[in-house]
Amino acid sequence: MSFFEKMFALDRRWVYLTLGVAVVIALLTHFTIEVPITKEARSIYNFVDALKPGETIHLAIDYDPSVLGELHPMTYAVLRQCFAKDIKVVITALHQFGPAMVAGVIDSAVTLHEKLTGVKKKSGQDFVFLGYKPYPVLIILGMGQNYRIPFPRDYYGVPLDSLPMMANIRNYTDTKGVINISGTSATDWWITYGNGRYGVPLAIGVTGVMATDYYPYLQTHQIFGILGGLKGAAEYEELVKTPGPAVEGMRVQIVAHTVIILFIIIGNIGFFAVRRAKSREHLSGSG
Amino acid sequence: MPLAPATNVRAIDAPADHGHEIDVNWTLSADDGAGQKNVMIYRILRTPRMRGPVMPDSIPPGDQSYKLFESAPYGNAGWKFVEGEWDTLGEVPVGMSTYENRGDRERGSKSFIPDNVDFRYKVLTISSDKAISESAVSAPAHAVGQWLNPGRLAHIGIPTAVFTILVLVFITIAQKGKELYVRPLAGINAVDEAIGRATEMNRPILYVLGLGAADEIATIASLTILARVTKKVAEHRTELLVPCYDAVVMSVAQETVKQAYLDAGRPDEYKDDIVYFVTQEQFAYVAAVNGTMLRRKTATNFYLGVFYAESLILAETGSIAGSIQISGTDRTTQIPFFVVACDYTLIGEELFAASAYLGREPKLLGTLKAQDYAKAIFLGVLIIGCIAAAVQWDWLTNIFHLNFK
Amino acid sequence: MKRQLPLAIIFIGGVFMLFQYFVPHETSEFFYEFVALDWPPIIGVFALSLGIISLARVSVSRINQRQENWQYSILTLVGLGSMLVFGVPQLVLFFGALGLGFVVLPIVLSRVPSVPVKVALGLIVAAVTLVVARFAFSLGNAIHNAVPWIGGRESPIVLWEFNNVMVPVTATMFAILAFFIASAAYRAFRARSILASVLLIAALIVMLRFFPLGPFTTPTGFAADWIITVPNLAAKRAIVIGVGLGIVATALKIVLGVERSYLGRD
Amino acid sequence: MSAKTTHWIIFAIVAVLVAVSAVLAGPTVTTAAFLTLCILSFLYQDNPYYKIAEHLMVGVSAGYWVVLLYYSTFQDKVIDSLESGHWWYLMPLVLGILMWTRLIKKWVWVSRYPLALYIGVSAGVAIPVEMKAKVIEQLYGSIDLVTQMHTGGGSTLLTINNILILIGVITSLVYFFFSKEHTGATGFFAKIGIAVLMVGFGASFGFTVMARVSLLIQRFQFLLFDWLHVPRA
Repeated sequence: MSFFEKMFALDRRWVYLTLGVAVVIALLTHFTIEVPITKEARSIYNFVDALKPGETIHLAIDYDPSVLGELHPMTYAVLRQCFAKDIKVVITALHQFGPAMVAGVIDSAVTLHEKLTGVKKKSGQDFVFLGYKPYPVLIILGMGQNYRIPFPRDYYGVPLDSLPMMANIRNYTDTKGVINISGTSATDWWITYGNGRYGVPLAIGVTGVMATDYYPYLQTHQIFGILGGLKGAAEYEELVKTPGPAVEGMRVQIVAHTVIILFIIIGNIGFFAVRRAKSREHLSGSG
Repeated sequence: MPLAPATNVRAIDAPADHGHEIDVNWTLSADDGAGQKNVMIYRILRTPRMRGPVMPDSIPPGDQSYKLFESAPYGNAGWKFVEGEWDTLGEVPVGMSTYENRGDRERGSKSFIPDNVDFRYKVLTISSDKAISESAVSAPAHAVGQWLNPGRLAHIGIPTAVFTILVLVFITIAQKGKELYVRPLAGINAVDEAIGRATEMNRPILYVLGLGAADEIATIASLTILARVTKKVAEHRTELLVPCYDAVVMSVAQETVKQAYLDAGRPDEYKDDIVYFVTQEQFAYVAAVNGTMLRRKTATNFYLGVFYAESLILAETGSIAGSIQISGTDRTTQIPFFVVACDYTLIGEELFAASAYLGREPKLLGTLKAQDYAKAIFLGVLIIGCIAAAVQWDWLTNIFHLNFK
Repeated sequence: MKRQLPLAIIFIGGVFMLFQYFVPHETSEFFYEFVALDWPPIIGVFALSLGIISLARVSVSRINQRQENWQYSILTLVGLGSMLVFGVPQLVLFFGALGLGFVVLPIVLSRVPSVPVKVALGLIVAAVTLVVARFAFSLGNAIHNAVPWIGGRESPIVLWEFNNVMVPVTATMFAILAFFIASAAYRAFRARSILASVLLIAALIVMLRFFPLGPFTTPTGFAADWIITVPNLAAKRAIVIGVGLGIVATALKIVLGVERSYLGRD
Repeated sequence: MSAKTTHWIIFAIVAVLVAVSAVLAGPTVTTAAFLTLCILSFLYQDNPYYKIAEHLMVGVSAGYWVVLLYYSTFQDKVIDSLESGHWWYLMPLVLGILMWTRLIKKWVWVSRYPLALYIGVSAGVAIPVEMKAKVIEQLYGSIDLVTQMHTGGGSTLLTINNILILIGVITSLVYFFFSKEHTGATGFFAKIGIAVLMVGFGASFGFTVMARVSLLIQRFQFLLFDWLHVPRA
């Protein structure tokens, strides 16, 4: 059997072995990959980056634990950027299974930031977590009037008026924009009511399967940026220069995809070589 | 300046439903979107107030006592209606002028709304600074169930009727002996060849009915194909294996296979263990079928019916075992894997046509013609609809919307 | 009786449910919920018992006849048995008693000569069997209620087997798909013909969508999104329409009795 | 060395490894890891360890379904309904019991009644529902693509894409005609149609790779980190 014939008819166990070994190596080692940054992701980063220290954004974390694999990395990366730039964050969680999870995320983001910089971000000063209230549409509308209508107190039970950070924040006009990270139709409500009625600058982070549905809103400028799935999360991790679980996941994905594409190429090279050899045989036979 | 109230509050029985629902609509407050622009929400209230064995939110979790009322005699037993008091039903955001007061059917439910009891409604307009202004009370309305859903009849009933007539007409034409042409399908032509190959190699044929229950039409279509395939298999005296995932499907398949052996004139060769049950768990089933393919070295594998993620596992293992594979499913997400990994694939509709192709009975071929004409009508309506939409004939395009429940 | 009645049942059931769709009234809804939603699963439960009998019979006969790989069938029976005993002890005892009755009945009958005595004895044995089975069922329920680790979906043994046998095997079979998707791509994605090349190129572009390709990154991402949202959508929609007509046609054939090959008629 | 000896040597090694793992990692994780590896070994070839996992899994899962259906369907639907006085649930109960006639050769035909009812009702329910979801809604949705060109912001890209989707749908449908040979104009449309179908299949295939690899990653993470406690990178 010639080399090319071997490429044509490789035992599929070589495919399995290569893929398995590649995935294990990718899981165990630490190498860098370049994550191409799309302009939808960069526009979110630039937006936050252009804010001055002390300004406020609203981070709406509207997902539940079932999609945290794709969306947690986005939340961490955005929080990290805000903390590093001393931007204040108003956080809400409008999914009924979300608030406890979000409280945990905030705690670990604060701990992580303290570990890296030695500065402890404080609730009420650097961020406010408002928690969950039912009827998300009404909450989104209500916050457009005044955060105190739906949330007289924050998640920890402290009245909003006693929080120093909230002193000058009445409604969306006092925050620079909303970043909505969601695995449900909460994104639609933010687009229709938050952006549609109050004109808040809105960016979204959604799961991979949802992402394609929201690109049209980008064209019509109803949103100014999208993070889509694991890839969007990895892009943001790269942008804030702290590669984390999303970049790690992307690394394994890219390795696995590379292996598969390589085998497709090998198979095709073999296929064409064998076909050429066959047609030559055919020619010499008849000639 | 006082807040302008909502006006013109009307309550009407919800159309084309099972009862237990009253729809409320009103004219927006003058301050909603205009005027002072400070309306936040509308709150909807209803009288008489319903006091019952089950007060809203008064049931402790786990308490099943309200179940008693489910078996109460028909009527509104157990509930008191207090005139002059109001139930608060819910709120809708600014800009909306309708509220569907949809209740439960069960008398024991806390959101039960009885049929044939008059209710009146009013709407509170609430502003961002919590000012409230009250609308006038609506005229009474009561919920009642209807016996016909006209929307469903027009949009679904008429097309179904047209299709049924097409089917009946072509069956009649076919039975009169008119030759009906159908173009050959590669997957169908391969069936005979595949059975012949198994016979030559003296190896069994594997027929997988998929993961659907017997209520999936794709599974039933697969059973009808099984009937044709088994008949040929029985004529060739080849071994057949039909591992089953669903026990009801197994029961039907046993009937199918037994009958096919009878029709082939070999009832004595039928054994109960041709069609056997494996397990009703997706990947356990796949694991077992994989084992069967490799250990029994099946010459031909049929995968016809409903398939999920296991499609590729089956098809790749079959290819390792060196079997000829003929597949077909109605699941659009799985067709690509069958197309890539199997020798022949019946794509979508072809699965449902296969039985007619294999059986060659004129009646069944007639239904294929009916399907073709239905497709032609579909394309015609699609093109007319697209033209109407392009030139904005709204009276025509408005027909093409599902405006019913 | 054997042939015509089932076809009539299919026709009546089908036409009734077809018309039910257009009648929103509560009465019609009751029939939908009761007949279409509740009956099939109940029939399915009884059918499952037949399935379990089939599985057990195939396994036992493999062991008895010492067929190839018969040893593994013991594992099947052990797995099945442990789940049943610790999950549904009441059923095991009930069917155990019934089965015993079926074994005893012919033995008793073969010992007595006269027909009237046979009938009388047979009835007595059947009645006793039913009573004993009913008692065994209650006993099983009592055990289920008294012993916390026997009976129920929450029995720790049932849960342990679920978490440590079913979950890992299911997850691994699912994970094997990653290998198979690779080998299928290697084997089948070859530019044999124009159509095969179209398939191959579409798959490649979509797979390349998150690769760093320098200046080609954005166009590749755009092309991948376009393929997913335009031709992919068109293809899916056409298949769905065809499938819909196929399903309606097949269902009509079944209801009208035109297609009857799948149902026995002897 | 005969094949049999090799098998026993492999068996001994596996047994020792399982024992070591059971001591170090505990029997629960060991069982899960052992079964995981048994299934993965199938990738090399069919072997006794795969057969162990497969046969055990078939028995356990079949039993589990009995447990599940008994408590969720039989208890809830039949026993509870009858106990609360809903006598009409005797009907499906009787139909279910008729299924047992399949165990007696002479009476098998009786079981066709419940089966016929099951199939008849399913077919009747399917006709209008499938007509709506798979035919009418797709038709209206396709016409809506044209309406969107007026209302949807009027972007040229959207218009072009929607027209292409319509062409794709129409040509693919032409491919599915049974009574027309694929020649002439029909052939031309059908060829475009099959190409559209192939692009769709390729896209679906390529799109699914990511999800499948994610599942593989999870399984490897279990083996590497939960079972072997390899330090994370």
